[in-house]
Formats: sequence, C-alpha cells, structure tokens
Amino acid sequence: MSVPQLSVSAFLRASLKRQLLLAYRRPADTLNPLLFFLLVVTLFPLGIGPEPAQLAEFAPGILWIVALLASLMAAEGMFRQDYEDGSLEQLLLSPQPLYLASLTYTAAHWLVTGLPLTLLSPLFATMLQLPVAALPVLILSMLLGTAVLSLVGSIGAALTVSLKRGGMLISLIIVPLYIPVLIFAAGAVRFAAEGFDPAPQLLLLAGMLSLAVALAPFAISAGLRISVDAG
Amino acid sequence: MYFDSLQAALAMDGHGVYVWAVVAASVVICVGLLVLPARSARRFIAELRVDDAPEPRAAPSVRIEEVNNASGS
Amino acid sequence: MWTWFHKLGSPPWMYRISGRILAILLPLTVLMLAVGAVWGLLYAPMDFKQGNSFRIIYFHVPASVVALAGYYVMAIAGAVSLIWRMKMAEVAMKCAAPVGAALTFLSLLSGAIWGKPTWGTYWVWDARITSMLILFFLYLGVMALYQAYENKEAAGKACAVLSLVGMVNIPIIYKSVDWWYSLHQPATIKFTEESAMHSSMLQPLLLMILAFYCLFTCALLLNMRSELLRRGAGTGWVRSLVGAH
Amino acid sequence: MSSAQPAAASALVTVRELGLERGGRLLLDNLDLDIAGHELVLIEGPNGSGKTTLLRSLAGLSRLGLTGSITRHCDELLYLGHRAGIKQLLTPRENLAWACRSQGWDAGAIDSALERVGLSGRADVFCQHLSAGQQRRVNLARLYLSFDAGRENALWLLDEPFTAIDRDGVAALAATMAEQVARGGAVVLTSHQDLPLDIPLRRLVLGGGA
Repeated sequence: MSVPQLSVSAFLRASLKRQLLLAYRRPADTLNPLLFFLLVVTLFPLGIGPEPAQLAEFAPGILWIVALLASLMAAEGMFRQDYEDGSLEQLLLSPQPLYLASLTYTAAHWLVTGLPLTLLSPLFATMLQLPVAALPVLILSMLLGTAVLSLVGSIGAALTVSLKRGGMLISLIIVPLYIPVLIFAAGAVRFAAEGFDPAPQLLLLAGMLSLAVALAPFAISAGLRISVDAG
Repeated sequence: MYFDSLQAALAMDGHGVYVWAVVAASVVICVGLLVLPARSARRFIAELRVDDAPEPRAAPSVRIEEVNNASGS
Repeated sequence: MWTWFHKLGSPPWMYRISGRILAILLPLTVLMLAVGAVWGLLYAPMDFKQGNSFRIIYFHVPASVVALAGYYVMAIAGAVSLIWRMKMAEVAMKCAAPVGAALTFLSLLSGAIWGKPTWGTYWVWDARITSMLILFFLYLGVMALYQAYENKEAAGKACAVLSLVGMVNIPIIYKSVDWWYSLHQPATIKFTEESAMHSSMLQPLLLMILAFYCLFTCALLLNMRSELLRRGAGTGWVRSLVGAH
Repeated sequence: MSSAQPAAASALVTVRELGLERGGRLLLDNLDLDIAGHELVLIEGPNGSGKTTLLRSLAGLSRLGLTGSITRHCDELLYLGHRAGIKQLLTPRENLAWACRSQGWDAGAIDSALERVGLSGRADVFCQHLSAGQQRRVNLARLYLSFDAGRENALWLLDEPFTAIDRDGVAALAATMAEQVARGGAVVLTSHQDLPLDIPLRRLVLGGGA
C-alpha cells in the first residue's frame, strides 16, 4: 500500500506540458489573437490617416489597446473546453493544490497569446511608425503587461465559464481591471517614444504583475469551484 | 439668505439652470432609492396575500436498507 | 456574545430590527437632506472663482464619497458571506450593488453638468470623474454577473469573489488615473479641491455627506427587507407577517 | 434518521444532518450516514431524485443548496461522473498519464489498465476518434489505475459505472469492486441495473422530491 508521493512540481510541469500540447494541436487558438491584432492595427491608419507623424503619436496607445482586446478575446475560452469535457472537475478533485494548478492554465494562456503578441509587437509598431527607440521598451512593457492581462483575464474566465453567454459579460467585468495596466504600459511606451525615462512605469507594471501572480490564483480557484458547482 | 430674491435664487446669475438640474436629478435618485424598494416589498406582500396556500413541498424520503446479498438473481 | 452574530443571520430578526432602525433613520435622513440642500444652495456664500455653479458640489461630492464607500460595503459583505457562509451578508451585498450604482450615476451626472459652466463641455476627463466612471463599470459588472447565474446562491458567491477582486483593484485604479491625469494637465486645479473652502461652505457639505451615508443605509435596509420577503415567501414568518398587515 | 452520533472510527465519509436542495426542490433532508472501509453503498431512486447530486456532494464538487456537513477522511478520492473527463485532442495514454501525475499513481500501470477496459490497441489514438462508449472506458481505466495503486482508505464514487459496457466488462468491473471493498476501500455508486455482486451492500433509496 504505497503512500501517495504527490510531487507537485512534476504535476505542474505535466499540466503545463498538457496545456501547451493541446494548444499546439489546436493552432487556431494561437493564431486568432495574432490575426486579430494585425487586422485591428491595419484599421487605424485607414481611420486616422496614414501620415507617419500622426500615427506615431497614437502608436503606443493603439498598440496597447489592441493587445488588451486580443488578450481579452483569448481569455474568454480559457477554461471552457475543460469545463465541458469534465476534465476541470477532475482537476478540482485532484489532491494537487488548485492555486498552483490554475496558474498553469494562466501560464499556458500567456505563452500561447501574450508571448507571441510580445514577439510580434515590433512588427505592428513599425506599421504604426512607432520610433525605433521605443521598441525595446514596447517589448518589455508587453512582456510584463500581457502577463498581468492573462492573470486578470483568467479570473474573468473562471467566473463566467459556466454561463452560456459568458463572452460579453467577461469584457464588462474584466476591462475595468485592465485599465491600470493600459495606463502604465502605454505611458511607458509613450515616454520612451518621446525620449523620457520609462523606468517608473515599467517598475509599476512589474509591481502589478507580482501582485497579480500572488492574488489572482485565489480568485481563479474560487471562481472555478463556483462554476463547476453551478454547472 | 445669500440671494436677495427668489428670482436671484433661481437664476444664480446664470448658473442656476445647471445647479437646479443637478438638484432635480438628485431628488429623483434619492426618492427613487427610498421609494422603489418599499413599493416592491408592498406589492410583493399584496401578491402573497392573493395566493395564500403555499404549494406543499414534496417531503424527501431516504431509506437505508442493509442487504447481505446484492445480486437479486 | 455570539448570539447576536447568529441572530444577525435570521431573516425575521433582521426584518424587525431593520424596521426599527428605519423608523428613526429614515425621517432623520430626509430632514438632513432637506436642511443640507437648502443650506448649501441658498445660504452658503458663493465661490468667487467658480460662481454659483460650485453649489453642485453639495450633491456631487457626497454622491461620489458614498458611492465609493458603498463598493467597500458590498465587497466586505461579500467577504463575510464567503468566509462565514452568512446568508444575510450575501443579501446585503446583493442589495448594496444597485444603491451604490445609483449614487455613482448621480456623481457622474452631476460631474458632467458641472463641467458645462466650468469647462464649457459636458464631459471632462478629470481624474475624479474618470475614476467614478470606472467604479460605475465595476458596479455594473457585479450586477450583470449576478443576473447571469440562474442559481442565485452561486451568483452570490461569484459576485462576492468579483467584488473582492474589485476592492483590491480600486486603489490601484484611482492612483493610476490620478497619475494619468496629472501627466496631461498638470497645471489646472482639481475639481473637488475642498482645501481652500471657507467653513461656511464646508459645513453644509459635511452635513450633506452624512445625509448621503444615512441615505445609503436606509436604501440598503429597504432593499434588504424586500429581498428577505422575496426569499422567504414560503416560510412561516412571512406568512404571519402577511396575515398581520 | 439516527441522531448525530460521533463519527465511526474508520469512517471514510461522515455525513451529518445533510440537506440537499437543487432547482427549488428539497432532495434530501437531515440525512446521517457513515461510510467506512469495506463498504459498498448503492444509491437508488427514480430520475431526478438527487442521486447524482448526492454523489457530487460526497465528492465535494457540489456545495450549493447543501446544509449540514460532509467530511472526508480518505487518502484517495476517485469520482467517475457522467462526463468522461478526458481531452479529445489527447490520446488515452496522454490523458491517463496526466491523471497518474495528478493522483500520484504509477504511470507504468497505464497499459494494463487500458487492456482491462479493452482499449489496449487504441492507446495512442486521439480520443476524438474513439466512440462515446470507448471514451467512457478510458475514464473507467482510471478506476483500474486506482485499484493498482492499492491505497488504503480509498473512496470510489461511481455514477452509473456499468452503462455502455459489454457483459464481460461488467463482470470484470464488478469483480474489481468486490476486491476493492474486500481490501478496505469504500465504493459508492449509483446504478439502474441490479448489481452482479454477491457481497453485503447498503442500499440508499432516495424517494420523494421527484
């Protein structure tokens, strides 16, 4: 009668690998946010006008607003698949800590949506004539900011996964919580573009990230338990 | 009173329309906050008195039986 | 000592107690509102910079202050209902949301109307008003989430979690909006700078703020009474109550 | 219902004054129940009488509308519900490997578990290509993994385990359940068919609330 040697770290690695494997086998979920980003970025010059000076001025704000919307769109379906096929139930029944297990979902979501957005953001930035000097800060702000967006988005996803029309609702309850990230991230990129020092904003973003990493899993776990129970 | 006449109080030298608009909105919202819940409670009690007999809730029953041989066959 | 805590949880006891509180607090609130309004509108001296339009402050500031406090009341009630599984706390949270949202709306409306004479436009992206707008979205989010769940017990738990997340975020939102606002218009004065107010202007404002707190309490208790009746429709105490009326 | 006596010594699940209400209907009221090791409990009753809700409450998945208390003291909890709980885009082996990581079972036993549910040939096919019945058997393979792990104080909660299984599958499952009970585990299940088991059984018949 072996006593269960539950190695949490092995379980977390396995969970993350599983999520990434699933994402790999369903590439559409990875490409959609990127295509959405590209699509919406191309709308702005058509709407505002192609003059570089004007575009450059709005570029930080546009890039970050579109990143926010792309992350929100991707967050909505984060738990839906697992909820419908019953594997979310099995996760809740597992002796493994849900606090950490839910983080693997968020980490996988970030790796699949946040990171690609970050890596491609210089491409979108040049399309919007963002000064090259601001590119490194853009990447850094995207790295930190999209992680916070994923964590907060997971809370919204966990709370609305059992609802039939959860899509519209998740934006209403989550976008207000995205606002501080938008303000400081877009601010950092604008400061860099205008030659000021973006360090304070980036540090605040990092602060938000550490707060979100510490607190979000409590809300995500509670949300998942409520949703599975209510389903 | 700060204003010397009713007209002056209404006009508030030009700003009156805005101030009294806010006052009107505040009155509407404050009265609404106090009256609406009370009215819905009264209407609910009235409805309740109409269908007085509560439909009997089926009492759940649980029987635990010790059976030494499960398979009926 | 704990009996009152458990009693707090029983609907009939709460219904009776809230009835007695309202009997005193309601008339007092109406009186304070009336006195404060008249005092602020007609007797307080005019602000030499902004003219009489500053009198809107007697409605805008109390609504804003209590709307923000209302969110904290809702979130704490949610926390109590989650941690100690108290039905009454969940009822309080559910009933606090619409009252808070209404006051936030009043704050936004009065802020917008104030903008016209002062800034020449109805919508000003002032730090305070922008934060109020976000607070309004937070309230709407909680109310929408509550409606979305069929099972009302699950709805209560989900909203408790959301309002707690909101409560943690409110200071962050306010600070980030302040920083954002100071970035763009550093020079102009803040709308609701009470610091330079003469005591004869300040006293009616404090009375109005107190009045609005009492208004929030009365509206919350009235809402809870109606909710308790609705939830206890089949039970005995409501039957006896109906018989008594 | 007996009054709330203290928890039995080796009780895996202690239920005190349990009340269950779902969809406005009172399914259960003031139920006291102790499920200890070496016990087989069958939950019966017409559809909608709360069998699944009771099982999910015992598993800890369902807390809404629950009054009274349910406390578990088991080292391992296995819950097989209506939904298979497996990922369509993963193979049975990948699904079960994750389950092993989660519960701390030995991954080496996956092949024998799949073989016992008659899926040894389909171990590396995407589950989306399996039939619904086969997918349920992948879920059932979890039960055999738990059996092989052989932990003491294991609590099995099985919702209609015999549906969509062929005759010898049923016999194998029944035998495994009997052995698990004999070894000290507790098995609680719901079922419409009568059980091909000849060991002592406690029958929990849910009546009203229909």
